[in-house]
Amino acid sequence: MTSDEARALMRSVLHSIAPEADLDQVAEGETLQEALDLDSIDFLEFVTGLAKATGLEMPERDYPELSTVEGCIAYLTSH
Amino acid sequence: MTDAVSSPGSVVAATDVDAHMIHLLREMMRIRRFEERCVELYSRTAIRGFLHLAIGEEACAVGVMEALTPDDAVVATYREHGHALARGLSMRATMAELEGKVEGCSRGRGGSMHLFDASTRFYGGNAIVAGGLPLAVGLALADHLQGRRRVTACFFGDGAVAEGEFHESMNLASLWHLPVLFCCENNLYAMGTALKFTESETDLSLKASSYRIPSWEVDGMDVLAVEGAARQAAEAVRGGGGPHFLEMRTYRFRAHSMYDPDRYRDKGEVEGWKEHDPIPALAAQLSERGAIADGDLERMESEIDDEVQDAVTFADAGTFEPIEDLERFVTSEHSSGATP
Amino acid sequence: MSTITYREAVRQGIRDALVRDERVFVMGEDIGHYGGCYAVTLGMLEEFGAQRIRDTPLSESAFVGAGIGAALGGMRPIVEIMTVNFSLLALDQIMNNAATLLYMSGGQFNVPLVIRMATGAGRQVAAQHSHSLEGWYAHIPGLRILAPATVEDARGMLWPALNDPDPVLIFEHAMLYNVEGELSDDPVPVDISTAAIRRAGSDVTIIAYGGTVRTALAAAEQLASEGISAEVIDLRCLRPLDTPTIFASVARTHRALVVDEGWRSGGLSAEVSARITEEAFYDLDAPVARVCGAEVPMPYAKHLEDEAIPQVQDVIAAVRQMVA
Amino acid sequence: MGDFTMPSLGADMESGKVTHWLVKPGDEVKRGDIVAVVQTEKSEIEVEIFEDGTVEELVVAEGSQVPVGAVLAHIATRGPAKAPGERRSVPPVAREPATGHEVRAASRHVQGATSHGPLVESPIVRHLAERLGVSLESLSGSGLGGVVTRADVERAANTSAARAGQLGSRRPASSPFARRLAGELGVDLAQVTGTGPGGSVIERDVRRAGLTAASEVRGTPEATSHDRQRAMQRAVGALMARSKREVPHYYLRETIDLSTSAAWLEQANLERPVEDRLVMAALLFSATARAVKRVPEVNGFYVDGSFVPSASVHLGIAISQRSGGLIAPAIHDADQLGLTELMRQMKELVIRAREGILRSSEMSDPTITVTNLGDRGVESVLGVIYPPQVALVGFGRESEQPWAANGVVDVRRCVVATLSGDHRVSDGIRGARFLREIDRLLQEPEKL
Repeated sequence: MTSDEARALMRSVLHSIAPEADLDQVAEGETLQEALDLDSIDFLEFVTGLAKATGLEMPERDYPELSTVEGCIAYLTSH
Repeated sequence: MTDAVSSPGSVVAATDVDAHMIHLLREMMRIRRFEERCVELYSRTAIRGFLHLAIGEEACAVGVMEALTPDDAVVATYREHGHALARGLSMRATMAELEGKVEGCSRGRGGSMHLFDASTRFYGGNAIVAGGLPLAVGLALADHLQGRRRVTACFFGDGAVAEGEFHESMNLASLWHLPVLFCCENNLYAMGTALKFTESETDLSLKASSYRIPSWEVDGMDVLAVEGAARQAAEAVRGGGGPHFLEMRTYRFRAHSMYDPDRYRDKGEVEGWKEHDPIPALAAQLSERGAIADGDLERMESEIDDEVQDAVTFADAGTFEPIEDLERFVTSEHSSGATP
Repeated sequence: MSTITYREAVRQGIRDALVRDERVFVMGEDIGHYGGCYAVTLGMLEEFGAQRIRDTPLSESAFVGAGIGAALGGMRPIVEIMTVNFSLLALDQIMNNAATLLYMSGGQFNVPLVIRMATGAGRQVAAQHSHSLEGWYAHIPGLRILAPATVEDARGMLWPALNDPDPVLIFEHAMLYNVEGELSDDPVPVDISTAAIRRAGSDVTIIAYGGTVRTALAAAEQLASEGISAEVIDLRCLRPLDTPTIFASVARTHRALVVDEGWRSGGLSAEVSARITEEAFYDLDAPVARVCGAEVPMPYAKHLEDEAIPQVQDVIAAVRQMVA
Repeated sequence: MGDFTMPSLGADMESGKVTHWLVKPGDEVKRGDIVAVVQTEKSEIEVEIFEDGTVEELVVAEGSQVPVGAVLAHIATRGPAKAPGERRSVPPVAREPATGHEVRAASRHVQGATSHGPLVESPIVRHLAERLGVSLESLSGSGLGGVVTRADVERAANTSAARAGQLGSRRPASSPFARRLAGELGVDLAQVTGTGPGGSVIERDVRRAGLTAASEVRGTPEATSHDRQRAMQRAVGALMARSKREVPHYYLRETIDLSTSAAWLEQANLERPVEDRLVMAALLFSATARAVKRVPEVNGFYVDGSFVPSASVHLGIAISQRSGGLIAPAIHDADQLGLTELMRQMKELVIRAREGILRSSEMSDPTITVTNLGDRGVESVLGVIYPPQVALVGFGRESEQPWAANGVVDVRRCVVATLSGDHRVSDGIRGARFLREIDRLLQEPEKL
């Protein structure tokens, strides 16, 4: 997966959870939850969406890596 | 253009007296032509509402105004086109007012019956018979209290004499010795009812006399006579002589208003009065004096026609006040300047 | 602070204006040598002279009209009409001239005139001296209509009224002249545009003005002992009406009662009620109610006169019914 | 060449009749000459001409009624042409304007044709018919042109009333404010008993109904989701205000050690597929629902001055909406659900709440509410009870705290739990018992 594909996937998953959330609004280093006003269930849905789309297991211990846009892209491109 | 027209220089004057008489003639003719044009505009629906014409009565307005200075005040009635023009309101603003345009002297708020102009101290345009008299008394009271030697000329018709406000105002003006020049234009009819059917005493100057107000009767069809009387009265008022009263015997050649079938007057009576038309009378006098030559009158007519046409063109090209301004001037927009 | 009568407060207001501005003068019937029908102008002739304290003939139309003319001529007249019924003799001047000149002249001639007059019943002077016609005047665009109910307003409303560039009519309820109130020794400026909440409450808004403010306050006091909390609004300015104050109160209490000594039909109470219905309808938890003067020419006999004007018990009964 | 037209002799003049011509073709006329006599509604008036010339043709015969502006005669004019723009041409007025009566009848006809109903003159009649339960379709009108009149409706109503022995049922009177409030609180006015004058429904009736209906807040089916969301938000606002005015709140707080739960959760999630994973909130909610069984005073409604405990635990969970505002739909019988099912229902509820498409059953009947600030919240929350409920449980943000136990200080994962209780129903002792019970349950997550 390229980083563009990763970003597109994130955008698509996010849209189904929080239609008004805009990935481009998230500053570097800012957590998705903070920037996009996601609660723990939203975040879980987000991870679930990514997991389903990629077939990755995404265990809970990896959540911190998924908490930022950059982290997410790195995670998706490297796995 | 207006200036050129109103300048008497276009007619050669032999003497100052001649020049003055020509000026009076011109002023009366301006009013006559203006009002004749009004009839046409009314018939064409450019003017609406009530339209009261003073055709035949021009000598009263023109004669009295000659006696006033710019500082004096004028309170008139609803038949006041002549008073407005003779007082110096622009014909353009007056015609625009009749057409209901915002360029009119009352922004189209008043129409024919309510011409106002602060710059010439012209306080309307009062369409309640005798309603202007208390106002004039008050204007004079203000002058009296402030020690100003000014005259307030108040016009009203013979119909006003029957109103309580007439008597209250006569009494108050006399009692307080106020500088009011009461100018009664007696055209013999209160709208459509002859004086003899409404007044127990038809000699109106007697009524003023009963309030100890010096009063004159004058031929209202003779502008020179009106002017003479008015000058004498105005000087007396200005000199601290208290209110004075002029009864001008006059006649309107046309009906009370546009919608008046004029059933109450004998045609013969109207025709009889037309023989005293102040305009041909003065023109004849001037001709006799050799003050005007052949063609002068026509030239004056043509200049006046141009002025009237200019006023109509101006009024036609005028604009209607925006609807959003409907509620403007119900109350003042600025409270400044009114601080006691 | 000192305790003074309403009459004395009005007198102070007039004196103050005469001293402050030489353009101010007073005219009316019996205001000079007699000292004023209600003794408001007593002593002023001696103090200010006959030019500024002008006795007039019994010519309401002429002297009100003269007031208009004098205002146009640069003066600041205070015209006193003895009682509201007499003002009808000057109605032509008030309505056709004072209220319309500015508009008719396209904004050229404003009329800075103040007309004061006594209004209202309670003195057994029957059907030609007792009516409350201020609602009629409040009908007329171009006028400002004031109804001072307190000594503070009695003294303080005149000066801003004289400062108003347009005609102002001040209605003084005849039963208030002898009423005493507390007044600061230094005049506090009052406004002439807003209503005042004279007592705060939460269950019902009682809207009154002039002579009925006292009635409403007395009723509110008694209602409080029954556990009913009534808010009392003193309209103060009957035209233009300060509707925001009324609506805000009704939004809190959800009930409105209008108390007006004037007649019910087509009266000021009808106007206030209609405004509430038009603009605060969804705040209402009960129909707007009114306690008004009986629809009769004012009778002479005391018991009949009492019956004809709003009494404290009438207000209480109306409120009880509304909050039942 | 000019036209002599019917003059307007007054603002109210629309037409005039030429009764006499005073000129004939070929006559010379001068400006100001009287050329005809015109009869108006008021009188006969001599009319003048405004130009000089020769009468060419009389267009209108004596006795003709013509509108203002219509050409009466053609005049051949002399002299210079008038300035352009001076003459205002008057468009001819339609000879036969429809009369007011015809116009009205025509529009009635159209109305009748489109509605397929009877001809009805006024909204008043319609309203009356509605009020009296009279079907307009069944009436034949006695008014002009078959229009149904007030009298027709009243007659029909009397007849049917006589038949039925009574008038049709009327909607109870309600005050405008009561109606507005009912809308805000989602109360159905038809179900409210009025205690105002004449049995009218007034504010207090709606408030009472709002409480007994257990804050039954629903959007109308036809409202947009946005409208419903706003309506819900307003309703909650009104309830909160009511609560703060009427409910004597007491507050308790307790810091709970979540280390055990957190460890259990981590382990549990390792074994679960991503879509079945749990969040800590599920444990908190489950513990709360189960703790209620031990302290029933916090679960139920305070209605009409007394507490009605609830046998079931319908756990309201406060959900913030993205558009702003907070709602608290219920998870029914939350104490009976396993964590997986609880989690599933939570997720679903959150999604639907966010989209504003909650079903009314989800909005009704919470017996106790819990609000969880989550990991983006603050330390603790002291909430406002949702009337007529009597308790609200709040959880702050999970965080690591120094924890002293058995003479040793170490770091634990903690959460601050709070209780807002209704003092009319429970007290600090019972409330404390409730919080301690939650704590206890969270130390045994495997049993949740």
